[in-house]
Amino acid sequence: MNELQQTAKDLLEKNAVAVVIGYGMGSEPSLRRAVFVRKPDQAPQLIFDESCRQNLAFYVLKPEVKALGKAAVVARTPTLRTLLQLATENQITDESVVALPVGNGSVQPLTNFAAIEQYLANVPRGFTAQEQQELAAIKSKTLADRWAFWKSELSRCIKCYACRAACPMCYCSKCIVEVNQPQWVPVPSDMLGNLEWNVIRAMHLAGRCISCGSCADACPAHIRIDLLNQLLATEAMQQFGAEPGLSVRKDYALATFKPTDKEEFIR
Amino acid sequence: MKIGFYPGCSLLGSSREYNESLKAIAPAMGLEFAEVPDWNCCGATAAHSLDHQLAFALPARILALAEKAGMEELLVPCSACFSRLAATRYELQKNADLRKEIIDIIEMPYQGTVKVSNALEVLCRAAAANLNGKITKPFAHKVACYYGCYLTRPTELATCKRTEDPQEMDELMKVVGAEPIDWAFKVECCGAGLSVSRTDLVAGLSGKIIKDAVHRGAEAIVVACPMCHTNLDLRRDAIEAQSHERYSIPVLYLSQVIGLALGIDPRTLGLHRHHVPVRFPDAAPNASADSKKPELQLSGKDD
Amino acid sequence: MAEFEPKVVAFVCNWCTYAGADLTGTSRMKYATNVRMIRLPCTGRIDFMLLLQAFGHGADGIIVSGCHPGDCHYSAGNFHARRRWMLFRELLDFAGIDLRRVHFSWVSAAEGAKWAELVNDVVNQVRALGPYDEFPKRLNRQSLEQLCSVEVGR
Amino acid sequence: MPRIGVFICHCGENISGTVDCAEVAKVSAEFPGVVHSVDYKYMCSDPGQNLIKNAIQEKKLTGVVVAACSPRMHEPTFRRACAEGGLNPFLCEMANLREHCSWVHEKLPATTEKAIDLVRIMVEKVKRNRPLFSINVPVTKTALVLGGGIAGIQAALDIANAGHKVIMVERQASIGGHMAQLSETFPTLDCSQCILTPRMVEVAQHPNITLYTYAELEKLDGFIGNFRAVIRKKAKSIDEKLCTGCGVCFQKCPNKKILSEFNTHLGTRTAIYVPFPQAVPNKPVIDREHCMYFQKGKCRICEKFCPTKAIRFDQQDELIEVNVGAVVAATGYEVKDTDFFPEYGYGKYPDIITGLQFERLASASGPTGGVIKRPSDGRIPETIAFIACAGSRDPAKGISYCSKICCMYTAKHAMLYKHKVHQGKAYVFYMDIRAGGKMYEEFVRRTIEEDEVHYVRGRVSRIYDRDGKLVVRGVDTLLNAKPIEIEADMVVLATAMVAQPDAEELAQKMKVSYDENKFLSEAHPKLRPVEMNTAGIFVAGACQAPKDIPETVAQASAAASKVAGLFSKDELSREPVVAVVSRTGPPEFSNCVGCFLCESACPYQAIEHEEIKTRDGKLIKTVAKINQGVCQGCGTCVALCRTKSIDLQGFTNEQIFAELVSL
Repeated sequence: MNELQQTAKDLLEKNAVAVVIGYGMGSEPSLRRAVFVRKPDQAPQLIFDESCRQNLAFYVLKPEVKALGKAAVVARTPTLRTLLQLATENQITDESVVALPVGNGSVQPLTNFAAIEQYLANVPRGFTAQEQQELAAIKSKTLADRWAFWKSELSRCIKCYACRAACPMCYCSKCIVEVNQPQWVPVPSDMLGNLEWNVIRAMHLAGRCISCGSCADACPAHIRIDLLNQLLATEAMQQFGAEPGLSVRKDYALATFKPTDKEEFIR
Repeated sequence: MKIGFYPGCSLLGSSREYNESLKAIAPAMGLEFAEVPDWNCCGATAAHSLDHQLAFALPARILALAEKAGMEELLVPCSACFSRLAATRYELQKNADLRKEIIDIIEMPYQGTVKVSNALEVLCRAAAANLNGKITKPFAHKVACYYGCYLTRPTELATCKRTEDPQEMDELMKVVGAEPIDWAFKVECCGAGLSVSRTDLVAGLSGKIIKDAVHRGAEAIVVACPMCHTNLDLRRDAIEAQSHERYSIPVLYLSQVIGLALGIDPRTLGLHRHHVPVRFPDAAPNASADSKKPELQLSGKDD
Repeated sequence: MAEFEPKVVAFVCNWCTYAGADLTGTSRMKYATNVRMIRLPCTGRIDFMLLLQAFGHGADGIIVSGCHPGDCHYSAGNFHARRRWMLFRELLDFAGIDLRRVHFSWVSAAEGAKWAELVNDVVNQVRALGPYDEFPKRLNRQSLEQLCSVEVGR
Repeated sequence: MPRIGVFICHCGENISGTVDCAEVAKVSAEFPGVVHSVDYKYMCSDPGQNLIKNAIQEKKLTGVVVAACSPRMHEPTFRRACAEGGLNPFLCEMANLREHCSWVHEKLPATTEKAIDLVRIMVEKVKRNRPLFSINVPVTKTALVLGGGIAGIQAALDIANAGHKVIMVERQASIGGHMAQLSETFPTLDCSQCILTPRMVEVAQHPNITLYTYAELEKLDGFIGNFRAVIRKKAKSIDEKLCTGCGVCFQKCPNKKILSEFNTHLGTRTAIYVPFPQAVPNKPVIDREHCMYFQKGKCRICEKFCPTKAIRFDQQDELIEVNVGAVVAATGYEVKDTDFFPEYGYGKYPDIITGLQFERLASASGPTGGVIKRPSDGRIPETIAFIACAGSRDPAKGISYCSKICCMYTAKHAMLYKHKVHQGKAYVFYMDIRAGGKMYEEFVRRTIEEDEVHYVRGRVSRIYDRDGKLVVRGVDTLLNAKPIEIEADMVVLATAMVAQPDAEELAQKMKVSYDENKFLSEAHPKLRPVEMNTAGIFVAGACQAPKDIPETVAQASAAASKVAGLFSKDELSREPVVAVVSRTGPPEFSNCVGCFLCESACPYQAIEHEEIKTRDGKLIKTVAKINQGVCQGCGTCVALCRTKSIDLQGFTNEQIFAELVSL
């Protein structure tokens, strides 16, 4: 048994948690899926490798999972940040979730927010060179090319809302797409509706998105919608210093302001 | 620690002893200097009052050369040079348009990655790390630490914390056994670049500084700037003529004081080059006969 | 064919820009007729989605205007709005939406002349850009009327 | 089905001059839902308004659009007409055909087209209007006055004299504030205490005023008319009812060397003390930090000698909860200490003092009995230098504003010094002399001309000691910018007036805004100078910005009259243009997910937490709730809310969508 499995087993044996949410083998060797380990002897189901990309944090909010009791969640860095961001948004309370950090050496359970904050303080952050390049590549296109690019991308959107379902920050019980008085986003999947949906999604996540990439991973049409989030995350960081999910401090960039915010675009 | 080194003109000329003493104490302080290759004039003190672009381009070229040589930090002992280099780095960091303009002029890549440090901060840091137990001859004298202008102004570039009453040099002097006095002229103007053109003004300004130090019982004035040294040391005759008083107080570079405390030979520290004779170390038992000679020499630039 | 006349929608706050536009009127300054104003209490009230809705309903250009920083009737609504606009503009630009069709401005209750200038300038710019056909449209009143007339014609 | 009436106004020829009003009325009649459409010469006239009233009744209108002038002009008129006609006034909207159409366009078909569009937009909006009702909130007719300086005293007395209850909270052991410390006041030189102390006594004796000294505001909740304040009464360690103020205790107290705050550390006091002889209330408190009994466990001398046995060593802080309808913040200011000035020795020279310290030296009741003496050796200074703008107007020191009172009090100080030390020399270094005020300029001229004070226009760069003198080095910019040096025996710095050190904390407690200098911000710099952006909270005196006594008193009276105005009605009525959080049926009960990101965006802190519970009290969820008494209706939260759970009455998302669809 590896350290992760052992830690999970210990937690379950000690009744410190009722369920460990982690990654297990999927239906094909290359696939991974979420597993919910509730008995110590099931701990060997837990695996962690490069293919385990899903952000498991959003299971923590599900009523079905909550009903099981206190949960431990196998957490990559984005998942840890998600937990803190959820905390700032009053969605989870301190010491209600145990995080099992993976991918950076030892799996030492983080039982409260302070521990997660401390852990994250030592983890490198920011976008990788490849991510920055992808963003720059689109930015360097002409206006018409950008429009054409997104038009062709978004025309493939079938409005399945898998992106929403995969996103741990999309926890609203009634999403804006379901608000019909007035109808904010048209129901059918047409270009305007697809554009509006993706603009709304990006704007609603601006300053909150911790860039885990789960939305793009979930998209069956393989649309790079994560780039929209990444753009706004970069802008929010550069313009407002927003780095969501690093502490439980309430500092949502769009609910505050500086009188000196830049405004050269306003005349 | 290996650190970039920009001597500038004065450390090769009028204040050779600053250069010599820094190099002399470097091994004990755990410092190793690498001179910026192909360096040029920093532009002080004329460029920034005459030509805005030139004033930034000259230091920018030095910084670009240091960058190219892979340096992370650059020690600039002369305060005037320090001010020009630090100011350039600051302005180019702040102003992207200016940076572009200057890069076009110097035709070299410039990132602004090299930290510009003055001797006081580097020596303070090195002393804290390396001087422990090495002081063999504590410099047990009352000293007036004279910071001058460039180490404390402008506030954006100041490396000293209490800019009107800095303490860093005082603390360093305590480390080498000296007793810094509390006095009023730590950061007053010495007359600086007017040394040649208006010696009369310099005599007045520097005279006040010396007078206050002497009146409060200082036995030596400690400086970190060639310009200050020139005005307080070399212009002593003019000062005395104007104030109708005679002052025998010597003016030492802080590196020289550290050197003496480390037991380094005064000649190696360039003490014989001063205009005002330096009577340190005073008849200490193991002082060499040699070290007494220099005080008889006047600005001996004979080697 | 007559010259293209753009449709410009202006989202304005009640206390500064709406009042500023009132002053344009009382001063009898003239400007282009192409603008239709949506009056809101504060720029802070302006949901970014309303801008896309305007494009979707046939606007060729948009003006968003409120109180100068520090003048907000609600002390800080415009500061909050400004932050949202900053990100929203970046997103629109990234998505390839022409920012020359979306104009942000501060027009105070005393700036009647500025309002007239702003409207004229935006209308001229948008007129030069031509109709925003690129942007997909909803079925709206006009398209419905067209559809109806076609059916009647049949 | 909606039944909308449209009324097109000609406004004489103001509208009909360029807009074809009849055509607008004709086209409007065809809009879906419009059952009545007419045009008329003057809609705002009585016959015009009657057209509306009659149509409401005859055509059973469910909404009205008046297409006339700006709603900023006549919306109240037409809404009132609708109400008189039996229609909820908020079912009336105006299309602005005059300021936004006829006056700004030429007589062209496009102008009439625009007018038709403007009407259509409003028809679509008004169809989605809901009847709204003014929000009425009861008013608790008690005012809370924070601070017992001249600002608080004036405000409290004015409110109390208008017949309303006042609760005054002062953190020191006595009211009086800084004004009680002053010697004489400019420009009349009347004794500060002589004019102030009668007012202090009046406060203490006023039947409508409850005074809590040695007390601070702990917490403030609620909204205009309905605040709930918690006041912390710090333990005075005496029973105020028993204490007669005889003073035996502080005569006997053995710890006599404590620096007196009232005397700006130039005199001493005992551990059990009254701050000054004329204190109100004139009853001592024990300063526990310096009391030997509290520090070392032994002494109790005051207890032994107290004739009425009023000493209570075991007294605890007491929290009092009060309901008030309005709050007046009059918490005053502080002055920068001399150690703020590195160039003047970081406070190391005892003979460099602040203006406030000079006041104590000059005061007949001060530590020197009104004789100007050097704190260091008690010598009378032969040369004295005053430095105006010490810190003020100096962005490098972080204080870019003018402290406003220094020019005048520096002139007064120099004059007082010359009156007391005739042969002495006084210098005043200044940047500009700002003597705007009744008899102010004349006062300064008198100082310069009759009392021969040397005014030097220039800054002082450094002060240092030389042979027992303070060398003041500066520049005289009027003498060809020559550097000058003065050997002074004493230097008085007119140090900057700054906000109280805990001003920020207080502002946050009251949820009001403050500026970069931590001064409380008024709601509008010109038109609402005594109100704060949180309704029901008013401001008076130097906690808002530096000001002198006359201005402070004027502002305090203004704040008091605002409070009296507020208290003149039993209920407050306000426009129902406020945000609301929607509620839905089970199981969600509300679309709000309780992220509370809107909370910090609200400029008024109107967003509260509401717990939705089952019948047996189990918490289902916590959602946002808008306090309608506090909300001003800006709608910032509405735009921010991701689930659109918040909407703004009068400007709902549905209404605005309808406006856009009708474009």
